[in-house]
Amino acid sequence: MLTLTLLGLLLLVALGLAAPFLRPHRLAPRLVHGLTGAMALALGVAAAIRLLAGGDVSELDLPFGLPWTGVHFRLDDLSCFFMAAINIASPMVMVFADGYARRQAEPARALAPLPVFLAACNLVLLANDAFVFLLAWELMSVATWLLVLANHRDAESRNAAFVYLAMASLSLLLLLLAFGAVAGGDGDFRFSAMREATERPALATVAVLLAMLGCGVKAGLVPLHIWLPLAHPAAPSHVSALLSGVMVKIALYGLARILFDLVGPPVWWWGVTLVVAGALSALLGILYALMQRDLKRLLAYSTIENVGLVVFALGLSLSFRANELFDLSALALAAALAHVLNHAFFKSLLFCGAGVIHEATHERDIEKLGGLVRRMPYTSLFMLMGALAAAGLPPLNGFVSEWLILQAVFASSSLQDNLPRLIVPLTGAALALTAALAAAGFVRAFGIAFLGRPRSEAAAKAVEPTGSMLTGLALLAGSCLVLGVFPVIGLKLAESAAHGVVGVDLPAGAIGWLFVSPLGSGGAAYAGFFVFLAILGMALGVRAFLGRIWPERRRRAAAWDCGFPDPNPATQYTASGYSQPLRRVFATSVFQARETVDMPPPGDARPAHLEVRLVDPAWNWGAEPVRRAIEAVTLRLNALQFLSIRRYLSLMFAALVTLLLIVAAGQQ
Amino acid sequence: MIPAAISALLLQLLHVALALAAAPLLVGSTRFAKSRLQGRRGPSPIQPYRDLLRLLRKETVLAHDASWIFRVTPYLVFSIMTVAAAMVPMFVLDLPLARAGDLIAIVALIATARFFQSLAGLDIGTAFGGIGASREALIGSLAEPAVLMVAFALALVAGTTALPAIARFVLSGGVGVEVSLALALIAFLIVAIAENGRVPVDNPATHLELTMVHEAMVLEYSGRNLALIEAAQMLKLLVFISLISALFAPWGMASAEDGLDFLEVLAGIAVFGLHLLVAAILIAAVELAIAKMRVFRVVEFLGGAFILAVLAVVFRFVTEAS
Amino acid sequence: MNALFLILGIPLAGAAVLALVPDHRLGGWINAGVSLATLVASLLLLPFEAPDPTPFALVDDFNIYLIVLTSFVAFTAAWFSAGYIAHEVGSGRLTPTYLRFYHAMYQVLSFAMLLALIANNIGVMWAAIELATLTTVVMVSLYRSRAALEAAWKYFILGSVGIALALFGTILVYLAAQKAMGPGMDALTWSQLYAEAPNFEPELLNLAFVFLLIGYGTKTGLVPLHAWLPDAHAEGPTPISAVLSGLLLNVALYAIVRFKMLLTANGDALAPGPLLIAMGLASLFTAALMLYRRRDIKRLFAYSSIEHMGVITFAFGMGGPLANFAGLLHMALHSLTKSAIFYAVGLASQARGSQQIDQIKGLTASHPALGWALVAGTVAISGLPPFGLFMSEFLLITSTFPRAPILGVLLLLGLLIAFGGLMLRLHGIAFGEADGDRRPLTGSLLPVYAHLILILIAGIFLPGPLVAWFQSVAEMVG
Amino acid sequence: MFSTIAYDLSHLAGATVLLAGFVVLYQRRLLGVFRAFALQSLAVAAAAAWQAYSQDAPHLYVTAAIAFLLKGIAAPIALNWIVRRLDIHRTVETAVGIGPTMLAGVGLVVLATLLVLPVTVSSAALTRETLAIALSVVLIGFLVMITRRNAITQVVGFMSLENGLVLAAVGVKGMPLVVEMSVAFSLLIAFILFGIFFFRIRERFDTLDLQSIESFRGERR
Repeated sequence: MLTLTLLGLLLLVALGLAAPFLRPHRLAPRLVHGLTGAMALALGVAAAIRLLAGGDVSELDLPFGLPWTGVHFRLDDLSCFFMAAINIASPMVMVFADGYARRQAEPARALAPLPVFLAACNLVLLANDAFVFLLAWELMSVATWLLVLANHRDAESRNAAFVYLAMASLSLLLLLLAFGAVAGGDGDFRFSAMREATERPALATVAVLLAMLGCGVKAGLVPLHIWLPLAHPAAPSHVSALLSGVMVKIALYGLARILFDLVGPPVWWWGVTLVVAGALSALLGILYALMQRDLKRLLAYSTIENVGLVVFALGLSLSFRANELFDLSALALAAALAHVLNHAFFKSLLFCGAGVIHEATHERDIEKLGGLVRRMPYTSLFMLMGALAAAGLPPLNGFVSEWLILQAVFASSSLQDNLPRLIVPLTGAALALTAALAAAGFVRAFGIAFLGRPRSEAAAKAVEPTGSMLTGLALLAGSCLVLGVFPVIGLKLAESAAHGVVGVDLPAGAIGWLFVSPLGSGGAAYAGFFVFLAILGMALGVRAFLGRIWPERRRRAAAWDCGFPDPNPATQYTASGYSQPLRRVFATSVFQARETVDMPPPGDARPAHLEVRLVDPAWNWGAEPVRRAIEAVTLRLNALQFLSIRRYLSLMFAALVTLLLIVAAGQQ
Repeated sequence: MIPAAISALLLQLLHVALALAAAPLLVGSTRFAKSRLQGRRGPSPIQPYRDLLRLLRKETVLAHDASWIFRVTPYLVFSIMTVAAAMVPMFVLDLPLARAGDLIAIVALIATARFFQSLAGLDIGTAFGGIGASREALIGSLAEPAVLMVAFALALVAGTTALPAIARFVLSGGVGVEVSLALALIAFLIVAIAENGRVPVDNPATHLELTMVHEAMVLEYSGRNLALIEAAQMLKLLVFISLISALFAPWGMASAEDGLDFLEVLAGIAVFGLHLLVAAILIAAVELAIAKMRVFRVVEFLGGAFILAVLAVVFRFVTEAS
Repeated sequence: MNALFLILGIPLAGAAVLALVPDHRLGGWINAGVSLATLVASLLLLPFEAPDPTPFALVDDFNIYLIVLTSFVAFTAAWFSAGYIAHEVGSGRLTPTYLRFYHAMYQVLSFAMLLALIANNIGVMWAAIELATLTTVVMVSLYRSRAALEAAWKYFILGSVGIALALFGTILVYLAAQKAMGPGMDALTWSQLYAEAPNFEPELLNLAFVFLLIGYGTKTGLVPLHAWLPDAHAEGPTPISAVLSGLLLNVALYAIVRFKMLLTANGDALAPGPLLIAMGLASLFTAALMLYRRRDIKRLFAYSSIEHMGVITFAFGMGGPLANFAGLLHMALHSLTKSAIFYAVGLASQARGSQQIDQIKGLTASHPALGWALVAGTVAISGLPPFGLFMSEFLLITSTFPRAPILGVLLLLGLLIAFGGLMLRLHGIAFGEADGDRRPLTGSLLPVYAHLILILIAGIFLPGPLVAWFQSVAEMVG
Repeated sequence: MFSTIAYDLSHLAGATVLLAGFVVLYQRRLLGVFRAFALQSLAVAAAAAWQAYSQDAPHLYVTAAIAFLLKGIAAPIALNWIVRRLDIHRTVETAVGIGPTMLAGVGLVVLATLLVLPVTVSSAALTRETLAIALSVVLIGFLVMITRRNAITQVVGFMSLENGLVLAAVGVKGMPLVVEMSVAFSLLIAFILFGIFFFRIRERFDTLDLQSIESFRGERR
């Protein structure tokens, strides 16, 4: 299995290398996307089967890489789960890409890095020593960088790519330090050695912190997320889908791998840190998403939110583990993993949908959309499902995992340490707020973009896509529904992965085909299938019943609108208008949201003007100062380029004398 | 004797039927009580049935821009509310659907209903729909955390969020008088008021569009669609009241575990009816006592609820720690 | 041993021949041929059982791979230059006479470098390095433009002072050794020196090391002795820039490391590590920050060379098996990568008719093959996988941090800054709308690709003997 | 047997070299600088000759000869000639005042002695003092290079630095390759003088640097 997987990855890389030479051919995109999708599907299904069948850990060492250690691969339940999670959604994205990519300006640029990217992501999952892990990790970043650069001609995406790459290498270097600290001075980089290490090096604590930072950067945890809302919109939509659905997940895998597996038994503060960071990311992410006008940027921020949820659950699981509440730890972990899986599906769906809209209207600003539901009914149906899932509402899949996470929160009262016991419920409340805001946010996104009347020419002329794009959306939406109605499918995977990590099962019958009762029967339960069936049946039944007794008489007329209907679409409620109350309540302090209203005096013809300004604190207080500092320093230092020879000689002389003085001092 | 499964099914059906039947009556009696307290005669408690019937018979007028979402929403909202009602124990503890979802699931279902209603509000592309949707979003996003904290407090007390289990626990008198439960109750009441768009958060009887929240969203509806929406709204009120009664005063509920005792069921229904009556009068009294507040005051109102719920949780921890 | 004579003889003979060949195209190819012959000769060393050192020549694990590397890069550079230089004549920047001179000098240069590597005598090594410096000075001034002359002059003056100081250091080493070994040639002979090192006079050794560090450090381009380097790279012919960055810096560094070995062998001497670490970090940070405001593409990569020399010096300063291994690996891979980059840069500046970055903008759009090669090279040089420098930086950082956390963090910071600067400029060079003129590609891309493939392989798999050499040298350097 | 005399003589020569170095540092007029340099070179030549005699190492005579002919005589003449040809005006432009420079020079001498002090005497007769002197001469030469603006003076500084090297080289017993080194250096110096003349560097290296060149760099911000 492992060998086959590696061969598969090799194939993908080869495909990527071959792509530039296929490029002239018309069918090249179809070929590349098709093969990549097929390979991914194979990998994902195989991993899922192996996970459910409970195959045992398989390892493989090859004499490459670091001369004296070689490279090590390992396939265990955790990696299997993530392999399934990232690889099952991506073929559907590939189907979408087949139709979508060819309409891009330079499809070829995204073609070659794509398979390599997927291969690298899978390689991270297989790594069993620090070298392979980081090599794959950074290979992934490089591929992503090229993908984001796909439309390199506009400065915005160049900038995004640069910020991304810079942050990515920051994460790499942090992880290098982390692994260096774990491996210790003699430098045994094998994961197996780290696992078996009985006494931890002095720096192990630092290593944990560094690992959290390193993976946090890649996963887009607040406040390390600055690259994410830049990179996602800049990339072509199928790439954005992969970024959210695959790459970010890999970062989470790294976090889980290091914290649960490599650095030994957890200490209480690990979990708490993650819990707080996760809740913070979730809340800020969704708040910011609520303020966005750019659809893809909005989705990107919602990704930050979901990452926050997962990290929160991971932290919870760690805290339980630190208290040796293994079954609860397993529950929280399973919840986190389940959310990873679900998010991969619905976020890919949403990004692909955003791509469809952009193709149809060349607009990403939802204020300029509207009325699409009539122009593109199927797309809007799928996007509605995606929105429901992302808002964490039943009966779609987003709800199940968020529900599980909350169940884990409710169980937190059995923690012993007092700090987590008080922090977890409060952060849980933050989570609840997040869920509510998510619902509001996606009402806004979907409602403004798809409903109402078209706000621009482009929106009015939009046409439904055909063929593979729509198929891709349909597949993704379908799987979101299935995973929501029969959560067991995803949860079984998550459960067995959690079992592989924590070593405990969820209580018997916790996850059945009909009922999900994580704390055992009698405890809280959820039956997605029943709920779905009941709602659907009820709705249809009522409709039929009413139709039977009083056959419906329907008439189209102008909107009532309290007697003053205004045909001008500009009178509709806008996205910023929709989020204004929430902005006033939440965003004024966090993002220094400032509204400047320019109301012309009576008789003045010019239109009134409302402008809303937001800042992302992470950007303002994190990245911006760094940029300024570098600018200033380089400006000063650049003078070195223009000195006179005499000055350069003086530098030499100074160096010489200093060294001599040092030596003299050393000799006294 | 009837086999358990069949009986359970029958019971569930009875439960749903009762809920559907009781919801308009609840609203009607609230209005009746209100007008009586105001000293008017007021419409009879069964007036809502008449309204609904009339609306159902009327022809439906759709705006030109109304999309399929606009048309689907009433059915969805109505059925979602019915399902939610079906999941809340009213007079019998264990129902088949009561296991289909816990408190959180019910809250989420209600949120789904809100989701669709807001969409419908935005669908026609009128200003008022937008106002309604956005305010609803504000209220909802403030109410939900409060509910969750309440749920948390209950979970801490009863060790679960499954409604029947909580009810059992409260029945078993395992709690006694709990500070946290009291706080939670108050918080939940506030949320209930907000969620159902009652005074002081929203005025169901207002005709001034600018102050509307819920009414503004459904402004464009007519005919049977409106009827369904109204019915859903009434059901929602019922759901919340029955939630309160199930969580904080589940007395007299029949338990289906040991077979079905017909008398018990009857008793349960009677007690539940009593609860509803009390609730109706209380709501009327409250709405008379307080005036509607500005939208941004609502924030503080609901924030208060949230704080209370948090306090409930913290107190619970304190009592446990001692 | 005769292999060694070949290695040194062929370039000299080649120089003599080339001085006589009038036609510059022919000269270019002869030049490449001669270098190829040298390469083959050096490959004869490879089935390698250490020959016992003669007073004249020393071949051990340390310099053997440098010899092979040098002759290899010298060959590819000559190969590249054959196409490149011809075009320079075509565009009228150079005249055939100059070219004859250039080719002869090229061989002299490679002779000098190989001699410096092979010599078993610190005096001879010093002389060889001086010779190399003088030749490169002449090469840098080849274009006779004022900028070129000025660069050459700066290089010349700083270089001469460096040479003088290095010589003083050499004398001091002799003085230090003399106590133990008495007068005579032995006290200048590496192989003897190592044997006797423990009995040297530590104070003199320290003093010597300071002068040697400053002297050869000037050649290595360590900050603050680096001033000549960027201009020399930018104004000279590109093949020479490649040789400078790829080889000459290495040779100078090689000298420094050799002397460091003496100090480590002698117990009582001051630990040279801190000095090296300090200069390494200084170079790293300064060069990294200088990257941000470069407008001239060759100067950009020249600064990146300084940065990498800093990293390598840092590695040797840290010492220990892992760090030294990383340093040696980094030396080899950096010279391969950087020379490849300079080939690509040369082609780019010919294809776009300027060395200014904003003229070259959008290279991947205008010349995909070249552009992507340059991107790959830059990705490699900034230590990203799958290329080899990732491995060396991985080893360096992971081994540094546990031993000296502060230094580890500093190193990381410097690398990050450098990375940012290089990538920022790369975006300007390779991507975006390709306006400005685009001419057909002049030279062959094969040398570039050859180097890239080599470093790619190195990133995944290192051949056993190489590893063995590195490890034993890592032992020696201590 | 006459080790003391040997000691004194070589010491005397060394002292002269150092003194001449200071004079170079002190002189305000170019011709004076040249003379001082010539004196220094002659002293070096004398030292070399004496070492050749006392160590009976005949090849050192060559070094002495080179020092005498090239640096004692040829170089100053060449310098004069260049100064006349390029009519460089005759006063030394100092970047740092004479006084501070002198102080710095003294400081350097102190540093040099400080460095050489711990060296054990036993190593080889008379090396320690020679070494100290040579070191100071080197440092002072360097100091001249960086405190004078004239290209010419800088060259002189470089040459006196190199005098220090020779002094050290000949001072060490049995140092091989001394001749070769001095030859190589004369080559270097020839190059420099040639370059100065070729590039017509009238006043200072600086002119070749910023002011006229920056336009070529494309690096100016």
